[in-house]
Parts: sequence; structure tokens; C-alpha cells
Amino acid sequence: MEETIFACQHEGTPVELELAIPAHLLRDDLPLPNPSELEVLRHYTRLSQKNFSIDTNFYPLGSCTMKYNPRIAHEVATLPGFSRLHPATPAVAAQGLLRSLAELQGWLAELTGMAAVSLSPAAGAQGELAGVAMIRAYHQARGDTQRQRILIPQAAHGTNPASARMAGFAVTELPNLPNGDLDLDALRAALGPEVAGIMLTNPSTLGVFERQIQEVAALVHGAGALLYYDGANLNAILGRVKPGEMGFDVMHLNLHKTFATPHGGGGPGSGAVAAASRLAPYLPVPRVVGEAGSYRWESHAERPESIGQLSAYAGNIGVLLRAHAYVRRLGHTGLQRVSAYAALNANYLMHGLRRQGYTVAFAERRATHEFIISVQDLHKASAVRALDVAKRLLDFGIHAPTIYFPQLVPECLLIEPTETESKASLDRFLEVMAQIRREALEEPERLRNAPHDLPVRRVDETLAARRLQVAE
Amino acid sequence: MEETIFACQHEGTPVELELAIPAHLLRDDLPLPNPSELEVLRHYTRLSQKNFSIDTNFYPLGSCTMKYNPRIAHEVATLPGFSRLHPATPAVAAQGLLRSLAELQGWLAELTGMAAVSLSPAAGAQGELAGVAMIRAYHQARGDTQRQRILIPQAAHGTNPASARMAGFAVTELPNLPNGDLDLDALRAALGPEVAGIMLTNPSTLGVFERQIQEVAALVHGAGALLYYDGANLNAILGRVKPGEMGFDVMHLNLHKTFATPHGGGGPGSGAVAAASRLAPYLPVPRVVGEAGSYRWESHAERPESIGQLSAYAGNIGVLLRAHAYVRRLGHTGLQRVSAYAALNANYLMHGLRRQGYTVAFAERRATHEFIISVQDLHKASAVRALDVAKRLLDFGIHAPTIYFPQLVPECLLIEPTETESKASLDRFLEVMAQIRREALEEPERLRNAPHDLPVRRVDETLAARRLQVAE
Amino acid sequence: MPYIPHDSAETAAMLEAIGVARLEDLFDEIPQALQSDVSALPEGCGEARLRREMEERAAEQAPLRCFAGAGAYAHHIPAIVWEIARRGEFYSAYTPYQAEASQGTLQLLYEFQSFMTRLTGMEISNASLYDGASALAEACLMALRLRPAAREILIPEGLLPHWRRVLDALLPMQGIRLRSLPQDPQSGRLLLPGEDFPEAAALILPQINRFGVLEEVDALAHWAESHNLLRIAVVNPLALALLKAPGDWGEQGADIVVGEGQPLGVPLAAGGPYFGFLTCRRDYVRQLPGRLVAKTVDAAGQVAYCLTLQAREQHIRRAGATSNICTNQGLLVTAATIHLATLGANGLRAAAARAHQQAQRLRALLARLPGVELPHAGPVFNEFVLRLPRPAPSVRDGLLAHGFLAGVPLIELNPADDPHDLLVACTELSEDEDLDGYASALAGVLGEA
Amino acid sequence: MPYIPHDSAETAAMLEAIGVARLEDLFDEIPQALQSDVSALPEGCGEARLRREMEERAAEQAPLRCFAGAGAYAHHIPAIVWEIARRGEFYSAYTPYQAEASQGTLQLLYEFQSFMTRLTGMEISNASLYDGASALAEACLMALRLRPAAREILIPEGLLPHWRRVLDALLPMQGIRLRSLPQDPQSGRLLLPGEDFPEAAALILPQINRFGVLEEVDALAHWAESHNLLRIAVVNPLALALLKAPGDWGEQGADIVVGEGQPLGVPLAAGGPYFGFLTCRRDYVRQLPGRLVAKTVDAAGQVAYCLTLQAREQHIRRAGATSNICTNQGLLVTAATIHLATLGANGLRAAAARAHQQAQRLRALLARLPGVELPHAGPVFNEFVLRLPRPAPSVRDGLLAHGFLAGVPLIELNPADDPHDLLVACTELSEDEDLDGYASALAGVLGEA
Ligand SMILES: Cc1ncc(COP(=O)(O)O)c(C=O)c1O
Ligand SMILES: Cc1ncc(COP(=O)(O)O)c(C=O)c1O
Repeated sequence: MEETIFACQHEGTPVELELAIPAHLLRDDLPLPNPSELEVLRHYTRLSQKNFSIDTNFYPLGSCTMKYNPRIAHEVATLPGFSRLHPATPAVAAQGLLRSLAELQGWLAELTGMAAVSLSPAAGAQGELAGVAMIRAYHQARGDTQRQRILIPQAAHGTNPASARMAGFAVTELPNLPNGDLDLDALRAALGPEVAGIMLTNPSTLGVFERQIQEVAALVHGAGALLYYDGANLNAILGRVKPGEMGFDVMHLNLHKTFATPHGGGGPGSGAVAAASRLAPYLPVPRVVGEAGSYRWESHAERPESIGQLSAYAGNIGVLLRAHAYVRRLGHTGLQRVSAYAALNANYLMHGLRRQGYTVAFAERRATHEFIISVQDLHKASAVRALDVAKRLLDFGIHAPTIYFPQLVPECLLIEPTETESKASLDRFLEVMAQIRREALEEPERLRNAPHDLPVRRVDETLAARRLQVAE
Repeated sequence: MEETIFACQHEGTPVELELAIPAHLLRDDLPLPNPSELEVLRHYTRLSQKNFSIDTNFYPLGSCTMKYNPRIAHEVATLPGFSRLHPATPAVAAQGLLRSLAELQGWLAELTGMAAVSLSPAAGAQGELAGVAMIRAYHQARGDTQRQRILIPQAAHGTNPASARMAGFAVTELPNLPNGDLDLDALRAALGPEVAGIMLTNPSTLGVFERQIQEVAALVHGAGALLYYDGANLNAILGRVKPGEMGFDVMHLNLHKTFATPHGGGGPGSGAVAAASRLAPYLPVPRVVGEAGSYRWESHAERPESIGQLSAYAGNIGVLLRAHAYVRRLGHTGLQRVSAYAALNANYLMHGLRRQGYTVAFAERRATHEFIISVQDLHKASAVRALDVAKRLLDFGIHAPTIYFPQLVPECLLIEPTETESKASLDRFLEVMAQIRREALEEPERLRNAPHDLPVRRVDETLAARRLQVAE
Repeated sequence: MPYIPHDSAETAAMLEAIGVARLEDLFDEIPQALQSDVSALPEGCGEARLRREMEERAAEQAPLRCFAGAGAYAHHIPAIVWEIARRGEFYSAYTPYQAEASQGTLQLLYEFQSFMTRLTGMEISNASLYDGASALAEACLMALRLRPAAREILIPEGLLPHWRRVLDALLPMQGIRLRSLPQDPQSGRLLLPGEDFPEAAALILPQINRFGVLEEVDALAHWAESHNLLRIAVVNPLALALLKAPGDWGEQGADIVVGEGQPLGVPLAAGGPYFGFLTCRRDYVRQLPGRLVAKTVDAAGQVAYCLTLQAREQHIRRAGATSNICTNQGLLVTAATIHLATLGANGLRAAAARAHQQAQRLRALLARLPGVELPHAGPVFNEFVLRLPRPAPSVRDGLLAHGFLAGVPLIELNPADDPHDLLVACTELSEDEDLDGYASALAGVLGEA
Repeated sequence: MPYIPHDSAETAAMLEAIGVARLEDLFDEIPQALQSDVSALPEGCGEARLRREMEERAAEQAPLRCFAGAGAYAHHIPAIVWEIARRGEFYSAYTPYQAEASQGTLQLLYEFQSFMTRLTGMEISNASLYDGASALAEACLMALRLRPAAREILIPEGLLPHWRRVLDALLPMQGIRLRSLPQDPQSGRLLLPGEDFPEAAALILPQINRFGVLEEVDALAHWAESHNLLRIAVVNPLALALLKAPGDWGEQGADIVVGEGQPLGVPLAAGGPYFGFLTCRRDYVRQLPGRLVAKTVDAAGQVAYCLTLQAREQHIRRAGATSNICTNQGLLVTAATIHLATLGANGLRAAAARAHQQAQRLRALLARLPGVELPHAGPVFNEFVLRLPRPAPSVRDGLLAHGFLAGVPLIELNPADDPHDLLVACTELSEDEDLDGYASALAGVLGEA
């Protein structure tokens, strides 16, 4: 069969064009293929089969919350009455949609302990950008214009500093203590009149709950700065702990993680932002406002203090509808179960791996929904790296955990099983990890040459960057 | 992962039952598994990936017309307005459906050159049964009760004799001439007052057009018998030759072949029957009757001469809607192109294989939509069988052609590419067949041990029948 | 050219390779007189146009809440069922004749067989027949092959009339006689026959019967056993989540079990495609119609699956086959298997119990309306007969405007039935608000007259 | 428990392995004061109930024929597009960081990049940004990284106002100034600026502009070239099937091209998820925001694909990344790639031409109505402004009852615009009967007043 769709070079039936457009504005040729429908279907169906995915593989990718994406959510979100709505449809003709979004805003506010929610950010990073922009707007509205710096733990996700920079801030990174908690002395030292805020996630990216969070909040607020909460790890505490009650002022949620909307090979996501009341006026536009029977998008004029509009329309509606369906289906009991079983699965794996001899990063702590192991011992013993362990896992049909993140822990793997995996699936992972450990010590080449049984062998990423062949 | 769904033995949440049913009518336990939704999804998604299918493979399975199944047909057939209709919905509330079925009846009548159509048979074999039952009813209505025998060419599909027997007929098989045409002398000899009819397909299962069909029809009709047309091969002559004009009295269509509805791993099909006017009264019930704006199912009382009802409802409506969509989409020009390109692809492959040294069964004849090769020469040279060639093809991602059918030609493969395959796909098949021929002569073990690269190696069918483990 | 990939250069190259000038030349063996055209058919249209036309037709009728049953039921189908079943690898595969290239379908069918044997309490299940009614006809033929001397099948009047008509069409052609056994009009149940039937091969035992009433299957099976008749059970597969499995009926259990598979994840679709299932004792496997999948090993000794006992089938045995069936209802079985797995034991029991409870509730609600009666005293599962003060078809039609398909008038199934009787079914989709809505709409419609 | 497989025995065994008694103990590191509950949220419901509720909401509004555009268009999406894109292996995969386990997504993205570079006439394409407007903001940031001394971006008033607002939100935070360039009210086209802009990095060139009018892109690009400004083209990807590729604008072509991908197989979905695309010159690749896939080889020398130049991205470069984007719009790109392949060159040209022709036809039809005017003289693609005798919002609202979404009132995009102006778009789905229906419904609504 054709290896690429560009090999399907039938002429097809050329089209007669009658255009009322001046010729000099037109193009001469369109160098695209003309495959038949079957060729397209076959090509992309076969490509799809080369992927790992939740639907086919255990996918314990730390920080990414690769849980089951309920298909009923897809079904209801793509009902023609929603999927064919033009974004400029007037509110009278979109009440069913607006009501659902209004409900979702309310539910997210309740879950986060925040005063108000805007659903518009397209992903976590855009939510972060919105949040730090709101912090900027807050200080500026108070005339406190010197606050140009954001504090961020070293272990934080890369989007945190990148978002802070996009909002025009300078970034200072903070260290963590050996027990995984934040170094409060370093925090105290860093706080000052030029600090606008701090971006944290809790549980942190180290897979542990920041126990001093109330102290941290007091310190930060005391210094006139605000707390941003990166909601990517919300699965760990869903329905149990509310960021608003921990002292955070503004946050985003990753609906495509915690609320089980699909990752789609890279996206789309939704990074809804939630804010305490003093930051609510700055939320990005538009939000849904109104009550039963007459919902509408609020106008720009109504929200003069808003940081504005982050994308052309109101956000990733299709993703929001899936998240809405998820909350409606699970209800408060079901949502609380999510964090319970996410924690159960993570702690079970952490204990299992420790028993096998793996080094757990914060072994004396509870795992949250994820935890870190380090294979530095294997690296010393036989030059096997975390990367090799990851690639070898693929041979067993298990997707690799996140590796080399957080960068603090050498040769680390960040493992997040999620609540939707069964005990049987976890037990198989433990078996496979035991075998990989044996192999690492006895036949390290097997790992270094892995994967062996995938559509391709190990991919040469260096050559890729050197050649840079990025289009046909 | 779990190898079978029966391994997912969670207890699940047991249900409290309050039933107004006497206890002695109830069961005690229900020995079924309770998998999670993700376990189900993962298990069956992975199973699906073990299949060859049109969507993933060239599938030149002779007599089966494995062509592309347009997805738009699936989409329209499963619109909730159709898929949620209860079969007992009164006609006033099902006009959109009934109109479509009425159109399809008319289109099929036009395409077959027949007077009337009943859409109810669930597959080709049920259509055949309907057709021979109609022949029986016709003779009986004329008091001609001695006609208890049906003639069928030896090369005919197995359902033909099996259906004749289900309608209570005895069967006599007729030989073919070396050129693929029917042996008219044998036909003459077989005809007589106890013969009710003959079942033919044209092009025949030998992949050639029966050129003497008009003579055959004259002979059969002259003997007071009727002609049944097995429409499974209609793809070869679609929109060009009408069975009704060849002299056939009644026939079925395989909508799941010619009209591109999916085979679904074994079904469903639709074996709509079409009849010339003298047989129309006997068509199975129900049919759609009426005109614009008021269609309805005809009542049983209106059709006293009908052979009756073959299944509980009106047939495989979902399949019929797909066939309707196919005809509507292609129109008469598109349908005629189907047979042209089906013939082009088959003749191209036939010539290509002959050039490689393969023995073509009727080399001096035109291929129709399919043709036969025999590998008896390879069998003699290196004990390689048609089965081995078939299994080796699988290693190249090509589904095996039909083998050992028709049984007349030793070590045969019946090859039907269909019109939806591209020249590139045919050329690759030719390349692979050339390689297989080389292998057959040079390293026959490669073929005899094939397949090598599938989810399983060659399957032990003998053991299967001996052990007969058919449920868990 | 829709669905045909060839461009003109490719077509020309291929014609040249074949050695003909034009596409039409490929048909030069066909007598000229037979070549005609089909320009009376419409011209084709684009996919967008087709979608639009069919969406318009599908939307002509506003959706109805469905209380019709009589063999086909409006059950909930979880979203994943067709999400998986529609995958191209299932949807567009052929019958799994090439086992190595069809392990997906084969293992799934094996699991289907396992589900059905467990559900029915039998040892062997085939991989589907066209529908429940034709499966029953096949079961009768099977019984007569098992009892070659017999000529008759005993058929309770409680069998659905449209199923009975299928038997009437298919069995007499082979010289088989159908003897009807009467129901008791009070209880709605089959009367234990007093006579003997020396020529009969089997008794058909529909549990639930066509009035929705549950039969005393043990007593009936006993009677059949003592008269040396085979027992052919006809069951609703979802009801079997609660009801005694036919394998446990009487002393010896049923011999053959058939049913309509539609309640297991198959859309109503105005009557099809559905699927029939058939399970039986292991001894009878060589008389089984339809396909059968077995677990075996491959050349490397690994577990593998394949079709088995194909010598029963038409493609091998031709006129001597156990049935003429070839194409069956594979895709529906695919959906049903996924459906069974998705609901699981607990989900099936919950759905069945809920359908039953809502039927009980609705029956009580409706029976309170003036002039409305319940003609049958026997216990019901999810369906019951309502005797209306007016002819059922017109009442049913009147309820359409209120958004309800109120049921199936018995007279539309069987002209001899009481024209006032309406067969009403609930499923787990019948919510309380629907029952109340139905009751008040019915009160309104009855009040109008 | 929806979506959680554990039964109580499994839960107990796992708790024991961990060494805690109850699930709650797993949260014992969390200060008690912080533990709260969320019982204010509703109770959960079954899948059937959820489906029912949402179907009801989705059906509250009868379908409207869509003539609204302004950046999002009601195009036909062939059935296979989402049939494939929804496959679990695409739908439920993560970003393809593990190349060996993601060759499907990676090759598809590589093909997407190939489609987009060919369509736009550029050398490099990323693998998507959030939407067209935010992609334009990224393009501006990129331009400023390429011209570190500059502080300004030149923005024609012809840019869609809602896109402009996104720039207003995102760029000033980094100290960037936005300079507006006026349009000619007669032609609806951008006026060639007379002045110099020494602090500007780039000129944004929207082809088509927000009045639906086609700009003289060559002349404008020339002007920018001669003023040493980078050219950022903003295009409708479907229109590029006909219109000159930005890579060919002026002498040197555009430097960066962005656009909204929605017209390529993405459902309208009330505004998202859509995707933004961004292509550029090869020289600028290290300033590219977002993901990039390259073709390479595996350890056995076979073709393979992987993400490349990740050092531009936040997960490596953190605060120094070219953008903060992480999750992008992968699934929409999946659909768009399949859509582009399915339509092919000919299908894209046919769809674009048809949209254009129907817009021409509708424009002529509507301009005949009394009091209706066409304010702009410039050529259009598939969208045009209609000046109505009454305020556009009320006319639009009046047409809803006739089943038409008549367009987008300009005043709803930009309060400073003429309240009588309505932006009307056609696509290949606008059939003749729809145009006629629109015209007569509009005549009716205008007549009413
Ligand atoms: C901890 C953390 N923060 C932020 C993000 C960014 O979210 P997104 O990818 O939706 O932009 C992620 C996602 O990868 C994350 O894991
Ligand atoms: C020539 C021929 N006749 C009849 C049939 C029977 O059709 P069906 O499988 O739909 O019952 C087939 C299908 O396999 C066939 O190929």
C-alpha cells in the first residue's frame, strides 16, 4: 500500500471554475493529491493502528492523567444541535448549550471553592496565561505596578514559567526540600514588593501533597502577592480539597485531564479558569450569564476590567460539553471516588515497585495520584537510563511513564495510573517492571535496544533535528 | 491484559431486586463477568485490530464483492429518526422511511428488469429460498404439482442447492463445458415435467458470462420450468444487463455485495427478491405500497398468494437504507461505472497473472468481475496448494482470494478485486503474487508454513473440530 | 467518480495492458441484444445532498416515547457498543473463513457463544441466524432432523403471531405440520394439553408469551418430557438476566433455545437488522444450523480460534447442509457481545429489573383509568395487555400526537384478537415522568371520544 | 461505580498491600481543615438519563440554515473524516512524545504539515495552535523575536474585530504596540499607507478581510517589503484552493502565514474546538511556536517520524520557550488532515468555487430587494456585507423563525460599525433553494416593518 497519502497521485476529475475573482489574485496550481475515499480510509485507519492509546494500552503517563474518556461524553457533545451551532448564533437560539455551560461554570466553582469561572481558555497553558494576566491586572488596578516577578518551584511544569513570561513577568525558581515540600526559607527570601505572585500546584509535580500550603498562602498574601494554582493535578484531590480553601486566588483546571475529555494525540484541551472574588472581575471574556430560560454570553462592555479575549470565540465548547457530561454522570459521589481510587492505584503501584527494589523518590510520603521512581541505581549498575526503561515498557504494550520530569530527580519516571485502571492491569505492570529490572541488571542491551516489537525500532531524534525534513 | 472478557471477574455492584415474579420462575445466579467500560473498550478494540478488513486490506475474495462500504451510507442509515423507529410504528409516523424503501423497490426493479420487488429477505440465501418457494407456489397455483426438482450447475454456490432443499425440492446438478458455458445437452436431458426450475447466476461462478443464456431460457421455459437468477454476481453487469431481459423469472440481489453495504464479519446482508410479473403475486410479504405522502406496508390480507413472511418484520431495514443511499449517491451513471471498473480491474489482474505464468481457468474468455486461477502446476512441482498461496498472501497484508470454490477447478483461487481498488493496489498484488510464485518453486516451505507475520500462525482446524471447545 | 479511484491515464494504461481499446470492449462477450441501460434511475448526487435529503426524511416524524414491544424493545444502548462495533475492522470484514486474518471476529464470536450458553444454560451456541422467528423455524427443522420419524411441531397460541407466520411460511414446504395449542383466556397462559401427539417432534415453549405473561415453564417442560417431546424454548435474552434459564426447565432442561437478539444492543431500526440466537445440548451440535467458532491452537501451540464443523454448512455439504444460511447477522452479534460485556451481569439484572418494575407501575397506573382493564391474571415481565374501552389502533394513533407510541394493538398482529387489546411494553428507558405522561395522555385521548 | 473497575475485594486487597485500613487514610497527609466536600453538586445519573437530557437540550432549537461566517463556516464534512478521527487510537492518545508508540499520529501530523506548506506556499508548518486568532498573536510574537529592535505591529482595520481583540489581550502585556491601518470605505479594501513605521516589525495582511473583500495582496506585500516589514498573512485555508498562495505574494512572499483551520473538516460547535495553523519560511523555524514533526529513521534505518526541535518548547526551555503552548488541537488537525486528503485538490477547488459562486448568486439576489445595498465594490470570495434598511440584529432575529441564520451583524463584532450591515456567507452547502428561501424570507421580514 501507499506509504504516504501523497503517493495517491490520481488526476481525479478536474473542475471547471467560473470565478468572479480577478485572475491575479488566483493561484495556478494546487499541488495536493486526489486519493479515493477508500485510499484515505485505509491509509489513516492503518496509521491509527500504529498508535498506543488509552483505548488500547495502559498509559501511566505522569502529570497527564490518561484516564478513560467516556464515549457517552463524545456522543452528547457531538449531537447536531450542538455541533452545528455557529458561534454567532444569537443566545435565544442556543439556550440548551448556554444552560449546560452555565451549569458547568457553577459546578467548577463549587469544586474549586472559587467565586467565578471563565470557560474560555483552550488548554492549561492558556488558563495559566489568563491567571497570571489577571494577577497583573489586579496589581495594576491597585496602582501596584512594580510587581513584575512570579515565583515558581523548580519542579513546576514548563508551562508555568513560559506562561508567566508570556504575561510579561520575570520568573524566579524556588527549590524544594528533600521531603518534597517547598523550602519556606527560600520562599521567604524570595518574597518582596516586586513579587506579583507564586504559581503552585498541590499535589506538586513531585507527586506529594504540599502540607505547608496554609503557611505558604499566609506568607505570600502577607507580602502582597497572590497565589496561582495549576490545576493539572486536581485528579488527586477531586471533591476533597478545594484550591480556594487552600488559599489560592486564581487557578486553571485541565478539563482534558481531570474531567476525562480525550487528549486526541495532542489536544484539544480546556483550561477553564476559576478565581476568588477579588480576582473575578479580571476573568477572560466571555462567560455565560443569566438564569433558567435566558442565558447569554456577557458582552465586552459589561466586563471592562477583564483581561480580554484569548481566542476568537468562547473556548473549546465541544470539550466543555464533554466535561459537563462527565460531571453530570458521576455526580458528587462519583467525583469523590475519582480521587480515592486514583490515590489507591498510585499508592498500590508505589508500594509494589518499592518491594521490587525500585527507588521511590519520596518513599516516606503518601503517593497522591502519581509518584516518582528513580532508576539511578540501574544507571550506575549497568548504564541503563530511564529512557531505556521507558522504551522497554513499550514492548509489553504499556505506554512509558513521563521521564526526566520533574527535572529535580535524576533518571526519574513519573507514574500516574489513574483511577480507571483495574487491579489486574496494575499487577501486570508490576510484573513487567520486575522483569525489566531483572533485564536491566542481567541483559542491559535488551533495554538499550528497545523497543523491539513496535512498528519502528528506536527512532533517531538527533538525525531528525539535523535533517529537519518536516514536509513532503 | 486480559485475554478474554471472562477474566474480568469484578463483583461489581450487586443490584437489589424487587420483583413481582414468582420465585420459582427466577434464576439464582448469572455467571457473567462485570468488566469496567474501559476493560470492554480495550479488549474489543484490540480484538478488532487482529482482523483484516476492507478498511485496512485489499480483500480480493471472489464471489464476495468486498468493495468499499461508503461511510455516508452508515451515517444516514443510523440517523435516530430511522434507527429508533419501532417496527410496529404506524405508517403515518414513518413516511420518510417508507418513501425511501419504496424508491429502493422501484430502483431495484429498474436495475433488474423485473416487475416487482420485495425487500424482506435477510440475505442472499433467504432470497433464494423466497425465489424457489415462489416457483413452487407458481406451479402449485397452476395445479402443476409434480414439479419437485430444481436444476443447478455444479459450479453454483452452495446456498443454491441448500435453498432448493429447504423449499422441499430435489436437486439435480448440471455440468459445465470446458469453455465455462453450461452444457446445453445435459440441460436438455435433465429438463422434463418434474423440473420446476433452474437456478443460475450470470456471470457464473466460473467468472465468465454465460453467452447462451437466451437459449437456456428458451429451453427451460419451453419445458414449463422457470429460471431463478442468483444475483450475487450482479456487480459484473450492473446497469448494463438486466436479468429480466435475459429471461429470468425471479431473482435475489445481494445488497451487501453489489450495493456496498458492509459484511460486518459475517453479516447482516439483504437478499431483496425481484420477480417478473407472473411471479410477482408470490413475493414475500411485506412490501411498501403507496404514493407520495402516503406509503404503507401492504397487509397480509392484500397478498393472499404470497409465500408469506420470512422473518418477524420487514427485512434488514438498516441495510436497505444503506443500499438506498448508495444508489442515490451514484445514480445511473455511477452504477454503470461500477461494472465497467469491476471488469477492468479483474481483466487487468487476470492478464497480469497470466503473464507471470499462473494458469488462468478460462484464459480465452473475458474475465467478468472475477476470474479463476489454478495452482495445480505448483502443486505438482512442489506440493504447494492453493491454501498455502492463500495463507502466504496474508503475510503481505492481502486477504486471500476464495479458494477451492468453484469445486470444479482443482487448486483454484477465485479472485475478485472490485472496482474500488486502485491500480497501485492491483500492481502491488501482482508483485506479491510474482514473489509467491518464485517462493513456491524455490522455497515451498515458506508457503506451507505461512502465515508468518499475523497475530497467530496457521490455525489447527482439525484439532478445533476434534476438541470442539465452543464456549467458555 | 465516487468510490472509483482510477484516473483516465490509469484507465488507459490498464486497457492497454489488457489489450482492449475501450471499457465497453470488456463486455464484448455479452450478446448485444442483452445490453441495455438504466437511465430511468435518478442521476447521482454529492454526499452533502444525500445527507441533507435523508436527514430531512428522518426528521419528518418527531421522536416518540416507545411503549411498543411484541418482540422488539427500545432499550438503552451504551455509547461504546456501536463505537466499537462500527470500527472498520469489524464493520468491513467478511465472514472469518481465513482464521489467521480474522482472530478478532473469531474470538468475539467465541465470547458471544460463551455469553449465550451461560445466559440460556445450554452447552452450544451458534454465531447467529437472521432473526428470532427464522431461528425458531431452524430450531423446528433441527428437531425434526433429531426425530426423523416425526412430522409435527406443537405451537402454543402464545407464540407471537408474526413468528407463527414465519413458521407457516417455512415449515410446510418440507411437509411439516404445525399443531396449535390453546391459551387460557383468563390467565393468559398455556393450558396443559390433555391429549397425546404421537407424530410430534417438539413442543415450542415461549417464555414470555405474546400477552407478556410468564408461563409455568417447569410444568410445561415436564409435560413435554413425559410425552417424549423435545423442548424448544423461545426466550427474551434480557429477561434471562432474571428468569430461570431454559437449561434448568423441568427435569432435563430445554433441548434447543432460540430468541430474538435485538434487546442486546441492537437498534430498533424499524425491524432490522436484528439477529436470532440458537443454543442447544452438546449432543445436537452436528444438527446445528449456522456458524460455530471453536478455540484451538496455531502451529506454534498458541491459543487461536476458527470456524468449526463446517461440514454442516452449505458451502461444503450443499443440498445436504443443516441450513441454507450463509451470510448471517455478524455485526449485530458484535454489538450484542460488546453490549453484554458492557452491562455485565449486574447491569443486565438492573436493566431487566427496572424494565419489569416500570411495567408493573405503568400497568397499575393505566388500570386505574375508567374503562381500562387488564384481561390477564398471570405474572408479567416488562409487557402486558391492556383492554381499552375503544379499539386499540385508534387510541394508539391518538397518542402519537402526544409523543407516545403507546403499544402494539393485538389485532394488528393477529386479526382474530380482541380489537380493544393493546400490548404495552416498558424498558429501563421508561422513566417515571414518561409513565405519568402516558397515563395522562391516555386519559385525555379516552376522554375525547 | 462508573468508570472505576475495582470491586470491594480488590479494593481491600490493595489497601492491605499498601498497609492502610481505609481509602480515606490515603489522604492523611492533608490537613484536616482543608478537607471538605462537594455535596452541593448534583448526584450522578446513568448514561441513558444523561443522553436523554442532552438530546433534549440539543433539540431545543430547530436547525437553522447557516449563512453566518466571520471566520467560521458551515462546510460539508465527509462522513469518513470523523469516522476515522474518532477512532480510539487517535482520540485517546496523548501528545506523541514516545515516538515509537505514536507513529500513527506522527505520520499524520507530518502529512498535515505537508498539506499546509503546500496550501500556503511556505516551507515550514507547525502542528497546530489553539485557534486562528491566537495563532496570529503567536505570529506577531514570532515577528518581534525576528526583529528584536521593533516594538510595533501594523494591523489593518480589515482584520476581524474578534481577532483584533485577542491581539489586544495578548500583545500589550509584552510591551508591544498595535498600530491600526484604515480601510477604504468604498472598496472595502486596505488603503496603502503613506507614512513610514520605523518601529514596526510586521504588517498583518488578511486575505480575505472582515468585509469579505479580497485585498490587493501583491501591492500590499510589495509595500511592506519596500518598508522592510515582515509580512504576516492571514488566510482562509479553503479559499487557498483558489487564491494565490501567500508564499507567492509580492516579490518575496509572506514570511509567516496563519489562519483558522475550522473550514477544514471541523464542526462549527459554537466556536470550538477549532485549530490555528502557522506556516513560515525555513529560516524562521527556530522561532516557531508549537510542535513540529520530522521524518527520520529508526535504529534499523527504516523511515520513522518524531517530534523535533523540542528545545523551542516550554517543557525543555521553560521561561525561554517560543510559546507557552503545550496541549494543542491535535484531534482537529487529525480531522483536517483526513478532510484535506478526502477532498483532494479537486474536491477543495470544487468546494471553494461553489461557495464563491453561491455567494455571488445570493449577493445578486439580495441586492435586488428594496432598500438593500452592497456597500463595498471590491471582489469577494464567499462572504459579503449587506447594508439593510433596518438594524441588522433585528433582521437577523426575524429570520430565525424562518429557519435561517442570516449572517453576522457587523455591529455585534465591532460596536463602531454600521448597525445596518450584515455579513453574509455562503458555502458549498448553500443550495439554490436555500438562496431563494433566504431572499424571500428577507423580503418578508423587511416588508413587515
Ligand atoms: C502540571 C501541569 N501543568 C500545566 C500543564 C499544561 O496544560 P496544557 O497542556 O493543557 O496546556 C500540564 C500539562 O501537561 C501539566 O501537567
Ligand atoms: C454466488 C453466490 N450466491 C449466493 C450467495 C449467498 O448469499 P448470502 O451469503 O447473502 O446468503 C453468495 C454469497 O456468499 C454467493 O457468492
